[in-house]
Amino acid sequence: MQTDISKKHTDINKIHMDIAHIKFLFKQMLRIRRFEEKCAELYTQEKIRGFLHLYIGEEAVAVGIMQALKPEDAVFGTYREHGHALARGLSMDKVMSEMFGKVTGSSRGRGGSMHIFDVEKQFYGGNAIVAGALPLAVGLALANKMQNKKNVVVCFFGEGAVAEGEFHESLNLAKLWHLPILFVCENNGYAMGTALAISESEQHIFRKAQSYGLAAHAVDGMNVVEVESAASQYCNSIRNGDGPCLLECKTYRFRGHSMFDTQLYRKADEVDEWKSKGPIKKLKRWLEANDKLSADELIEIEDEVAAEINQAIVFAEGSPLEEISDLYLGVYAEEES
Amino acid sequence: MQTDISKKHTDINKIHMDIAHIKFLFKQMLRIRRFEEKCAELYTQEKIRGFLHLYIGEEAVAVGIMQALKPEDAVFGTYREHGHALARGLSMDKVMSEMFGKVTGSSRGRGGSMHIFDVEKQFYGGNAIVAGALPLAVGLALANKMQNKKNVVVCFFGEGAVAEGEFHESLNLAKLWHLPILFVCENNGYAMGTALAISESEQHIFRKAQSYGLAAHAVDGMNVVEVESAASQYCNSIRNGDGPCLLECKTYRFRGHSMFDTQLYRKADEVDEWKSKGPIKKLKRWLEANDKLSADELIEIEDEVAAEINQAIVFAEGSPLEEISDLYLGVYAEEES
Amino acid sequence: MKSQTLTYREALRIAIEEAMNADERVVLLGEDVGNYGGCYAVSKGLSETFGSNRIIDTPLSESGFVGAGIGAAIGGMRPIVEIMTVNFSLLALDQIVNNAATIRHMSGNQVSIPLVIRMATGAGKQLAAQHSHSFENWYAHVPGIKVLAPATVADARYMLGMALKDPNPVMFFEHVMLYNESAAIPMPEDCPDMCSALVRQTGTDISLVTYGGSLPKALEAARQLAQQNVSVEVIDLRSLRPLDTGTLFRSVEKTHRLIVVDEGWRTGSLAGELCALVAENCFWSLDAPPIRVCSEEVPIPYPKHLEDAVTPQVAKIVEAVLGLLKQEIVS
Amino acid sequence: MKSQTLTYREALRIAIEEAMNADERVVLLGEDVGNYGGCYAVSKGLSETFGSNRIIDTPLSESGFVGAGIGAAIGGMRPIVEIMTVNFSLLALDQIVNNAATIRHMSGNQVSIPLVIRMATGAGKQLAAQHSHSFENWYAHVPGIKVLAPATVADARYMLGMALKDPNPVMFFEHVMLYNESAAIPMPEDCPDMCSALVRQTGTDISLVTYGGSLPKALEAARQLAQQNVSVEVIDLRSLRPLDTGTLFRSVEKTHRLIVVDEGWRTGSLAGELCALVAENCFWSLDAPPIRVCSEEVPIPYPKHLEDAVTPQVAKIVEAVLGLLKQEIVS
Ligand SMILES: Cc1ncc(C[n+]2csc(CCOP(=O)(O)OP(=O)(O)O)c2C)c(N)n1
Ligand SMILES: Cc1ncc(C[n+]2csc(CCOP(=O)(O)OP(=O)(O)O)c2C)c(N)n1
Ligand SMILES: [Mg+2]
Ligand SMILES: [Mg+2]
Repeated sequence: MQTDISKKHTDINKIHMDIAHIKFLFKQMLRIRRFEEKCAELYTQEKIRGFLHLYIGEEAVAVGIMQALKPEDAVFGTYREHGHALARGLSMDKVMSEMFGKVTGSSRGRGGSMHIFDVEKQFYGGNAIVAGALPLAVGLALANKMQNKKNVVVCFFGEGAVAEGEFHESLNLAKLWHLPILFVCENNGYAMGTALAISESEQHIFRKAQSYGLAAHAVDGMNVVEVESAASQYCNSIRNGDGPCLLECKTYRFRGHSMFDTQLYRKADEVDEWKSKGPIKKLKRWLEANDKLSADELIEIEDEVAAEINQAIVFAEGSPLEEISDLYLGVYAEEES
Repeated sequence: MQTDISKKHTDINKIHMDIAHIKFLFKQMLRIRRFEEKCAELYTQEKIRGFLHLYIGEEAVAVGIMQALKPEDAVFGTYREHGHALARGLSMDKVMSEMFGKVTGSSRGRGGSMHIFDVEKQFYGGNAIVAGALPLAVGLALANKMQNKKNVVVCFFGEGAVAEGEFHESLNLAKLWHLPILFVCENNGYAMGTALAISESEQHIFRKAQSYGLAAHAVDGMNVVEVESAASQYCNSIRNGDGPCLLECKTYRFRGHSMFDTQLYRKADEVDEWKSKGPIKKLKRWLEANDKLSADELIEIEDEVAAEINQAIVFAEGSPLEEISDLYLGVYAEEES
Repeated sequence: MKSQTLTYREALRIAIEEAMNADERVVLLGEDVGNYGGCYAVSKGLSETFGSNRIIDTPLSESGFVGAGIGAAIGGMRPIVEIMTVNFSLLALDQIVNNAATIRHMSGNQVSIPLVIRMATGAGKQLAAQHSHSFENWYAHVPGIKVLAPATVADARYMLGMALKDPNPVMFFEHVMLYNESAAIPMPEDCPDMCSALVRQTGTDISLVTYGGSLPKALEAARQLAQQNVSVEVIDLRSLRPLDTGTLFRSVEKTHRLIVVDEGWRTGSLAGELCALVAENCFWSLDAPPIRVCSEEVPIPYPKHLEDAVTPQVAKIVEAVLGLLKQEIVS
Repeated sequence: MKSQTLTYREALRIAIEEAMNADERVVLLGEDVGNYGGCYAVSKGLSETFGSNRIIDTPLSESGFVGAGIGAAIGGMRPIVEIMTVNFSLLALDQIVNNAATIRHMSGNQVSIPLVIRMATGAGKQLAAQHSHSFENWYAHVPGIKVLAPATVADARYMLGMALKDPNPVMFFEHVMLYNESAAIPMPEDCPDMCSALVRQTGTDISLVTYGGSLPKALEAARQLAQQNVSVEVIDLRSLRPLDTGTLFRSVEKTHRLIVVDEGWRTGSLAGELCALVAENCFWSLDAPPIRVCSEEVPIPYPKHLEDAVTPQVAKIVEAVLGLLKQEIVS
């Protein structure tokens, strides 16, 4: 039997959670936020190049989901995956260095912003083909099942990815094969400039998932506690052998799709409205209102985050580029497996 | 508003239909049946080569659907499309000649059994990539809509095709763009040797279609009257501008997938059970029970059908092969459009 | 009418605009061509002019909307389908190969598919291994489609219109490094037929053949070599299918030497095809082996120094030319 | 152990069986590999032996299940993925190119993808334009994967096992006209490494290079030519990526002439690549232009006489060889 958690509303004001944990969540989201604000700056300085997709506004999703995972669980991110990577516990040094294209980066600098990998952390990218990681995640879940591993695979993707055939094929396979996988749809309302109403005839993504027989529902993706709670319940259900689930997280990106976006497709009002519901702002307000976060503490957290970011920049700046003579390293494996 | 016809059961005993029309339906199904029985023979004689997918058992679907169409409506078939082609009104001579690979065939003999085309009849193949025709049909419906043509596009496909990404992408586009298209799923329970339970987590295909917002329901695909009735209502609704629909026709193929199939994946009992529900047998029984078909009449119909088939074979046998010097004809169009 | 200076991007936009004004059957469809203005901003502003019925934003479903474009062409429209980049076109390749390229012939010449599929291609913007490749050679392999690679602003301005008038499916490749190039536009009558190669610079010592994003590099290499008294003939293929072998062979028969520059991976590259064609047809005219400057055979990496190391560069082309001239003297 | 006579099909089945017995991580997945027994009956009976957990019938979803195979390889399995034919592999090409071939390098050499993707290829069974093509050349273009084309029963028997031991993604092409071929099987130690080309017949007048389904035709042509006192060296590439250029070049340096037989369409064929490689590297050894016998550039038609007219045939090969020898004399 699949656990139906769609009815249990997890209100930030009602949930009983350890305050230390909530502060931890707050700090994780802040790390991502400040890191990316800095990335935007570094992009204009041309330290970071290529495509840079910021996660700003969506931090509650990655941070909430990752709380439900164990180290041996696997994660597949999108090209908007700095948040996934940092929340998953990749070192900020390596992530920053990757964006600088340095050999100390998580993918030797070869992948850049869109292809952050860290197999030690079971973090499988960073995939820049929209919906391209879904079949991979299904396959990894299949391997886990075949090897009787109790691990969960989590696969992130945007609501835009839902229109791709790979979404359809992957959900069907996952359900047919009863796989231990959690699909996480980051529904931020737009695929580049394409609003959900233009990309999906059924705009409730969780309903689409239900049509494959998956347990699925939608949560407020701006509420980190709600995301964590839903993800935990789904992960438990998956570990119990109840098969695949999909969690739709309703969220919003505050910045453009990438650094090139002029955002003609949406109104400033709409952006402002969502900003007022920002996941960090919201949690901060709640902590403050409940006297759980003093001004000093906030400064301390901000300082710690700033220090970590500065350190990451120093690390990245100081790191060497990959030698051109190593260009062919890893096109093929060197020995037999 | 979409017409909901899913509730109206069309019982062969209750429907008021012109007896002449019902006999016409009977004869159409018989033409397909006898034609294909002969094809099987011709295949063992090596007059017909390549893949030959017989429609035997499924005749009610093609015949029922085609009744709802006007000459200007368009049809996309599968690689199991002899039935679609004949029911659509292609000349049997041309179809047979195509299977013989002769230049008088509907596709100059180049396509064979899987690629019967006749643009005059608005018959667009014969597509041997499973689900490959769905996007084409959507595009043709888009063209019709853009040109304010009131025509319907019908696209046939098997239940196996539903698992392909193209099904998903096509249904979504059709609904988003509110296109005048009827999707017809010929659910014969198997995709080659793969039973529906192995290929779809949601085994009601019409429910899958509903999850895109299409009007959809299932009918007994062994009952030609029920198929015709459902198709007519959907086509009316489509012509009224009510958008795309899907009709799931539950049917069965009495023969193997192709001539190579050893059918290890299903029991003889199951085949026999379905045969007892055969669309031709059923209609014949009804006609006889109601004294609408005399023994003489039946002989006459059989004779007419046999004569048509013999004539088609004579035509095909007597036709020349395409000249090798014409091999390059039609790789490209010759002039500007 | 005075000659205008345009960017490659603007030239494409004007060409689309012109075609849409001239023919109601022309529509543009693809991801983000409307509200967003096109991922490389080619169609910016067009949805205001033509409305969302003719500038159609599609969901992310490459196979679906490319197939729909093919179907719309069958139904009498003249669609321009934009795929954001050639990398994503792999998702639509079945529709292009098995339907667009095939149906006319397979149906016995009954079905017409007048369609243009445009897409960006190539490296240079540090977009890494899933966004930087060149698969023009794959399309050039397929009978039933035509394949164009406009390398100049003038060709961007006029070849799209020609492609739209062609009754066949035409693949149209726009190299990402060209969009910001600008140049004065000639009169339409000065733009030759879309399927002819053009000698962009005449020379006598060697034929340097290329297309698309590598043309500026080839021309720069030729300029540098001229300073060393090497006279390079630069040929821009423009059409990758059909190939204008006449122009190619005439040049090689004059210069007796061939180097092909091609951003695709070397093995199985279009450059290989050209070398093979020349070896097959101009063998007795050649004074040296036909060679090629291609991309290194690795997934294209993100950092600038590695991306540059992978793709053909002016210095590599110059070196290859000088090496080839030397090799001949040695032998 | 006595040497066994097997069909190509049986050889593949035994190879799969052997691998599955030896290594629990090996599974077979694809459309109709289980209950149906495989569309070309290669896996017939295996689901009885190994059960549906290891012989996995997938729904029709090439991109999905090929991607799942890649993911399973990442997760520690050793999957064999069967795609019914290369024609349908286009639907999975994005997964193969952008994931299987790319992720190891792009991730900085962290991720291993030990995977074999098998599929049927080629014409000869009158299956018409959507079921008869050869796209091996496309796969041979892509760094990060290996590409094999076993042309003999012995290679079918042993190369699959080698492919499974390789830590890289390996594409494995089985020509449809080979499945019923039968031959005695040598000892495993007599089957050379999967990436070496083999001289199937030595000769001195000309190198005839081919692979897969065209090998029997090349050997037959060589036999007929021997009767006319033409000594043909026949090389079977076996591996299309990497290419064993050493064997190729040595042969051409001996015979001074090259003809490549390849069932792909001529323009952009693998044959073109081989001619280009030889022209580039053995130019001074060649006594005649390197030429190719390929398929006509049309979607492959259904009728036998046209299918035969399109694809390489023994007579065409013989004619090409004689023509080339004559051309040299004339010049
Ligand atoms: C197959 C494919 N098509 C198109 C693109 C270009 N592209 C990159 S991101 C994107 C929008 C994706 O939207 P969504 O899935 O909602 O994710 P979001 O960016 O909103 O996080 C598009 C169209 C791509 N990378 N891959
Ligand atoms: C993309 C693709 N994959 C696989 C095949 C091989 N194939 C041909 S028909 C078929 C089964 C299709 O089943 P279904 O859609 O139910 O139609 P049916 O044959 O039952 O009428 C398969 C797997 C194909 N032609 N195209
Ligand atoms: Mg989105
Ligand atoms: Mg079926």
